[in-house]
Amino acid sequence: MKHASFENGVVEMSHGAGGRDMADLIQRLFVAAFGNDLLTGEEDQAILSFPAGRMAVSTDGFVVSPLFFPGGDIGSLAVNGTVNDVAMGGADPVALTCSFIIEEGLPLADLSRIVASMAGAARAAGVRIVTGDTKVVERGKGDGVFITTTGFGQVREGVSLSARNAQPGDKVLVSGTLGDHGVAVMGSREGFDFQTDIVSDCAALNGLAAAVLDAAPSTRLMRDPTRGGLAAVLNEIAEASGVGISIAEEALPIRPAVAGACEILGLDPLYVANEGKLVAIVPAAEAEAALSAMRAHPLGIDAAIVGEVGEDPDHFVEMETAFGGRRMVDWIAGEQLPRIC
Amino acid sequence: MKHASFENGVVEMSHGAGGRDMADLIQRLFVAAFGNDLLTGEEDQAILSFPAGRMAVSTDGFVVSPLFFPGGDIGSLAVNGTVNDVAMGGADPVALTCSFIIEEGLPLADLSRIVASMAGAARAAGVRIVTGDTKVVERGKGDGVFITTTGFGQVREGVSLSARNAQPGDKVLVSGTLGDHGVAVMGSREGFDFQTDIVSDCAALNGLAAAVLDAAPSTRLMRDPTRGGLAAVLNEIAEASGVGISIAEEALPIRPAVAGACEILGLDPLYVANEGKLVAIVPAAEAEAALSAMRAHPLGIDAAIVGEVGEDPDHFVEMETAFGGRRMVDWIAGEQLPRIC
Amino acid sequence: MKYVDDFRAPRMARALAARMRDEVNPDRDYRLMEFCGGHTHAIFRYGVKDLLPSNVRMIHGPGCPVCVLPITRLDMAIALARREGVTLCTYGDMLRVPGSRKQSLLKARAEGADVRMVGSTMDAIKLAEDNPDRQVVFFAIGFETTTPPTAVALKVAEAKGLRNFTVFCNHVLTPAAITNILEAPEIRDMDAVEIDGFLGPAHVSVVIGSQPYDYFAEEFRKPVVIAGFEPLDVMQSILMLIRQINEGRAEVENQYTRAVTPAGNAAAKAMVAEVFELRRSFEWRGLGHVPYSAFRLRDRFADFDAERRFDMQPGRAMENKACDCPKILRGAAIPTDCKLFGKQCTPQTPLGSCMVSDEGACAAYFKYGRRRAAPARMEAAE
Amino acid sequence: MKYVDDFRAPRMARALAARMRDEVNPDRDYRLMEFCGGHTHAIFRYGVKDLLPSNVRMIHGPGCPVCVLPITRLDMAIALARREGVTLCTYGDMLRVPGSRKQSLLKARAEGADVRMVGSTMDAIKLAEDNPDRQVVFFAIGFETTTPPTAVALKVAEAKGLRNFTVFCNHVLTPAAITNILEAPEIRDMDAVEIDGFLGPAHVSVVIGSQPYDYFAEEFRKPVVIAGFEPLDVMQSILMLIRQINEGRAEVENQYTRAVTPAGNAAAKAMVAEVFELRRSFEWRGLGHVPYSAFRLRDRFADFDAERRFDMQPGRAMENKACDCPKILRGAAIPTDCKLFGKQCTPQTPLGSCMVSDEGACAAYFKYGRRRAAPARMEAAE
Amino acid sequence: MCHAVPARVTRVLDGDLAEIDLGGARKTVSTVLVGPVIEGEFLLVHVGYALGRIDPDEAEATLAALAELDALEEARS
Amino acid sequence: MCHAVPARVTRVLDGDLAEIDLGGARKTVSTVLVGPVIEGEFLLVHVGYALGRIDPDEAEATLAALAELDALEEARS
Ligand code: SF4
Ligand code: SF4
Ligand SMILES: [Mg+2]
Ligand SMILES: [Mg+2]
Ligand SMILES: [Mg+2]
Ligand SMILES: [Mg+2]
Ligand SMILES: [Mg+2]
Ligand SMILES: [Mg+2]
Ligand SMILES: [Mg+2]
Ligand SMILES: [Mg+2]
Ligand SMILES: [Mg+2]
Ligand SMILES: [Mg+2]
Repeated sequence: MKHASFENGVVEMSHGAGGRDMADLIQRLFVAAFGNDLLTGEEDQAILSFPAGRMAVSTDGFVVSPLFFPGGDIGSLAVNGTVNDVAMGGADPVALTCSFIIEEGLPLADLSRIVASMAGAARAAGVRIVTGDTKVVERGKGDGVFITTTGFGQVREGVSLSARNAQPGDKVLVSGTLGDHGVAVMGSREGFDFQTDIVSDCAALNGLAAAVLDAAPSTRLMRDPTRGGLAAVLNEIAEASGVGISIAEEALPIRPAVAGACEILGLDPLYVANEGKLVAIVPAAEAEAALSAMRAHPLGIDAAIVGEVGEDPDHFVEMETAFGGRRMVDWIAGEQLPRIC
Repeated sequence: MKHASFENGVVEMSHGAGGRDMADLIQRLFVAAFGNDLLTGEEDQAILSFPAGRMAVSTDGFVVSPLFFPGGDIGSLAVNGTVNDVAMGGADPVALTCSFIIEEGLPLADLSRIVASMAGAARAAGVRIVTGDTKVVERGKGDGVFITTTGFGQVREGVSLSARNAQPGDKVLVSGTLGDHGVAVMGSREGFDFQTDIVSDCAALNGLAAAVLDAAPSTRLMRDPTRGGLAAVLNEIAEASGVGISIAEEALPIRPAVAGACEILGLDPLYVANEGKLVAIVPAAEAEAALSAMRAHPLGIDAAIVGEVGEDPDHFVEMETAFGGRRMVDWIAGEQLPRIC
Repeated sequence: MKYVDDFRAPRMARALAARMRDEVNPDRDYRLMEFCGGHTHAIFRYGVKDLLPSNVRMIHGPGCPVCVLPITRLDMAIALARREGVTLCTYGDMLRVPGSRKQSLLKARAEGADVRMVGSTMDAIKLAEDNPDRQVVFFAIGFETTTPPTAVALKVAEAKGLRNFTVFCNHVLTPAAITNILEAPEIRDMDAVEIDGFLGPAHVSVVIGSQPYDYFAEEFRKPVVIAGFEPLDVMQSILMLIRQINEGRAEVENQYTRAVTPAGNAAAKAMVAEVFELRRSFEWRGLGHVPYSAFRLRDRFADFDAERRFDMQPGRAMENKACDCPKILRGAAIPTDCKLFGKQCTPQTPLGSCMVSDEGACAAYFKYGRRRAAPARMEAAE
Repeated sequence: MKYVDDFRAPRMARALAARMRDEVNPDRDYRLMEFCGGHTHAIFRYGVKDLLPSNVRMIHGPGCPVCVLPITRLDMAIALARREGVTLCTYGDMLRVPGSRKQSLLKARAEGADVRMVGSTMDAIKLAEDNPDRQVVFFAIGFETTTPPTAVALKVAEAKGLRNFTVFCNHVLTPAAITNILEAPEIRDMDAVEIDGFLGPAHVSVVIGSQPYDYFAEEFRKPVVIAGFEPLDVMQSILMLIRQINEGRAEVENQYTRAVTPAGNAAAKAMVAEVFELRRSFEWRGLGHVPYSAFRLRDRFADFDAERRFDMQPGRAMENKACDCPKILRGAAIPTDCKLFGKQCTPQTPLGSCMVSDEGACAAYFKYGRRRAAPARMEAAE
Repeated sequence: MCHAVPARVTRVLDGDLAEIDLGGARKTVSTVLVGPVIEGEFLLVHVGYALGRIDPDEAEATLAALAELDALEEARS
Repeated sequence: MCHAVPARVTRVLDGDLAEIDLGGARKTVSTVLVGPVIEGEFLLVHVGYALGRIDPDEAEATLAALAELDALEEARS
């Protein structure tokens, strides 16, 4: 039996048609890369033992373009993004499922790279990919590949994090520089036409999150500021908790090249996506402990306390500008389009 | 605040951009339809309590075109398909996650119908949709909407089903007529150009599967013959179990209009997809009990014993033709294209 | 299904099988060529072989339209599909056929070419009307069955004045191919592939009638039975051939009388004659260049001829040297004689055209009869 | 970032604020119009308002290119984008602006129109070169800053002989708009909107120089300070205006000397003059028809003029009657005066153009200053 | 060669078209190659066109011949 | 109006182009509207074109005036 080459072939419709081509792809690519005793490629479901308790579950679809960008690719993103959403729930992520929707014509070499990157990211995060699915759609009905991952993990005893938990007086922490992922991706996207040395911050935050919870067990909630950036997360929290949030522009960790790129594009780094950062709302009494724990972790060395929660019937997020004034930090409206005027 | 109309609006990029449009869509559409105490739209993960034991997890991406077809739509398909994969693992499905990848321009009315259909299917199957995700891709980079669902459930005490379990002497059962889903979808697809009264068999099989396990506790394995049809499932089982399988054409339940449509298109119903049927491999001693249990269930009235497992070093699937000969039933090769010659 | 199930009744099959067992002369072989892939398909799909006496040997002929298309023509179609602005459409089976360098229309599509599957020439016309900015080329293949629908489409395109519709014509003629086989050196000179009788085409004969076969029966002294494609049709026709052979007759008989008349479909033949004219010679896969064996568009339809609109140069075809298709297509080998069969070459990874269509002999062997293939190979080696 | 961070230093801001507090006459108001949306944006984004003395009132002018484009012109662009075979491209901010019946280019795109965002006119040229089968229209908007890049693109298109590239020209002229405002009945007759001085354009002035403003200072006896767009530029310019007002001067001063010269950019001006000529009259949102206030393509570039290539009829614009944009754009109202502000009209659901761009007064109020908006409304009601 | 099916005319349509039925699956086909058709007759359908008609008497005759054969075998066994 | 940024020329390229840098973000822009440029100078960049130059002496003078103001305030407090 001859096989499509993973060096110079492309994905064809038959790779999703339920026949031997699909079985081959699953065995020789997915099972080979993710392989563990639960993922054999022979079953339509994985069976794993789970201790009694609370389980955190999260799912995300990943649709990034381009598929490969400085510091990562859609594969590492799909693993880390879901690991992070599980970890933000106060849980230790244990397993992932993945579903691939592949556009006919995707080079098999690209798919291999993506799958290898997922396997590496899963290993690094300490999670297993236990089951998956592959669909192929006609050329022009997809965009290379979309990956949906679903993750689950066991929630820590006694921990109960929620966007509704923020209380006046709490501190707002971010675990590092803002906007790196979004700028890295935009910089590698055709039409944006700028270059930086910025790489995506794409990383699994379960270790960092655990360190925060160890150091600050009363932590109210954690969030990864992905789409919509810090502004979106803070507005969601303010609304869910019925509070106001005030941040200080000067305290925000932002790399100069991110600031520069945003300046060129007329974008605001507060709205730019991150993939390896977390926002924590922590009672004032434990804020310093949480900060120290973050800074002691390799993914949190640039961590900072950037603001605090207050009372506000309007649930506004506001910012003390570095310039000395105050302004609102509203939800993003529509898409963030480069500003020319 | 004004909202996009669900009657005459379309999905725009901003519905996936992390801002208010997205928050609105999630609250007013998804949370409103799926709403339960776990799905508030405010968290990036759901937390549910899970008893100790074995958990079955399955994920599938759904990419059907057209989105609406006789007997179902992509929404009910996405719920039932994953419920079924969990149930085929011998588990009682309890919860689903869903991830939407929506093409810019999809009418919001269509999305509403799909979401309502998912909610109805989930209710019917007795599962909750506990968390989800929404992404919007540019026009021409998707196909209306893709939905990935992930499901989990608790595996029955003492039950351990696997594609590796089939043994010579076991009987092969199918729970009803073959090919209904595939013919219904093809018939509503542009370019196929035929009509039938066939509707998709799309249904949740957890009840039926439970009935089979109750009646035939030694059942070796169950599978839903979706992509690639009965032929694909039997070949997978033969290969995983290292056995041969022999079926009798005469015993296969196939509706006349399905046979007619396949005749016109030059397709073989053995390779056509089902979405509400299961194949069970059952020891001979319990086969009749399993059959009776199926026939007693509303989704199994056309159930039949269609063949048996044998020894075969080649792991072939063969068929006694109704005409009186024998032939192989091989894997599907590539896609099943209508045959003109 | 009336006229379908009736001709698949197992009881009749058993009766026919018993009759054949009774009537065959055990001291000789009956080497019968089924010209059509439709017969090949029926024989394997319904397990007809299991019901035949062991000394009746079926030899598969070249009657599979996708199998006999030479690689050069397919390469031209693939190159055309890859052109900017061109949408190439054709029937489903054609998409998977491998051309040179493992290319196929399906691969070209995966790599970005605009290739569409159509179920009817009317779909091709509609595609052209719906996409005025694109050059829509219908890649026309097939025998006398698919030729009239192409003729209809060309007349419609002419009537509508479509400026963006052309046909890449590869229609071929059955009688020419049969003559060629009967004149082939293997047939004439080598005992190994001597053919004792022919199952004549079913649906081709619906169009051209039974009369064109009279010539073969007379000229080559071979019995011909025009046979339907249902399994009972095939078995009854085999019995009719056995009887002719036993009786030393070489006549044209018509088993498929419910659809085939001596004269065929006059309207269809007239339409074809209006639109097409014979090529002096055309290459067939397996048969080489066969004189007056294919159609091209008449000058009146020059504007709709892809070969005239586009600069289409036949490249150097890269045939897979180890592929035995050419021999198989003229009945000089069976699939299991090929070293690649079932190993490098499978329906999933076809290396030759015979492994693609359900009517190709290799695909039929692989899909429906792999187990029996091994003994068959030994038989052949005997 | 050199020349960026330097002009955002909070320490200097405090010094400027203290200086203003010292120098303002507490017995009067200083009603200063910032002509440019760039100033509006800086004032809100950096919280400049918090640092100004309470009797310095900023009035937002019409200097936001997407805000002043009349709905008729936008409707024409949307209709053009919806045409088969047309690809319409423009700068990002334009995509969200609502035209008649809540349409926008973004909505048209979601519904299937081929609308692209470009970051430069060179991207538009490239789009045309890469898509020879499509008619690529660059929807050109903006003041004297965006006009020279459009001129460059037209010369490139001419040199390359592009047959599928056109420009839908909506470039407008700043001085004409300022004149119009100063001549407006509200300004002339009603005390409520009397303007005491102007912050003059920053980047427009880089191109046209400071000299064109001399006329206003003389003719209308209003002080003008050409001001950079960084927050310290704005504050320093406001201080300069306060001083002129206190001293009874009405001069053109240039705060933005690091980039603006009296004559401006001669090369850019020449290029614009070569490609464009004045329209007799052009409609501005909020200002109505303003004579000699916009450009159109010269006859030499007729082949690249979308208005000549396509049959573009201005439809009946359906302005939202309740939207106060027209008044806001000429300084006769502030966003919070509008009944729709923050209720039906938000940046997510803009009903008027002022709610779209970050430089639109309503968007700036909503995004950066909503809390302060309520008191501001009361102030206005006093 | 060439996949074709015998299908019953269920409706005669304008423009040389007819709706045909096979076991409950319906399709619209062109009848331009066979001339006028009537409801109830059987056509041989190939790539969307009727290529010919099924002659019911001949079909009957063929089946009768087969039945005769069967009866013969039956008698012999 | 119109978003523009002051950016340093890091490389002069053929065809009236230059690479500019702002805080580590680089971009290629057209210099056709400003004529020849040299490495190290600052351009005012708008929609992919340099619209003008930053005069370093004038910038210095403006900042010096601000500093003077600041010193004055400092002295007063
Ligand atoms: S098995 Fe494959 S390679 Fe061999 S003759 Fe058949 S088609 Fe050709
Ligand atoms: S708030 Fe909206 S409706 Fe009111 S003036 Fe501003 S843009 Fe127009
Ligand atoms: Mg998630
Ligand atoms: Mg996430
Ligand atoms: Mg699956
Ligand atoms: Mg998250
Ligand atoms: Mg699954
Ligand atoms: Mg499934
Ligand atoms: Mg999500
Ligand atoms: Mg399954
Ligand atoms: Mg092409
Ligand atoms: Mg268009």
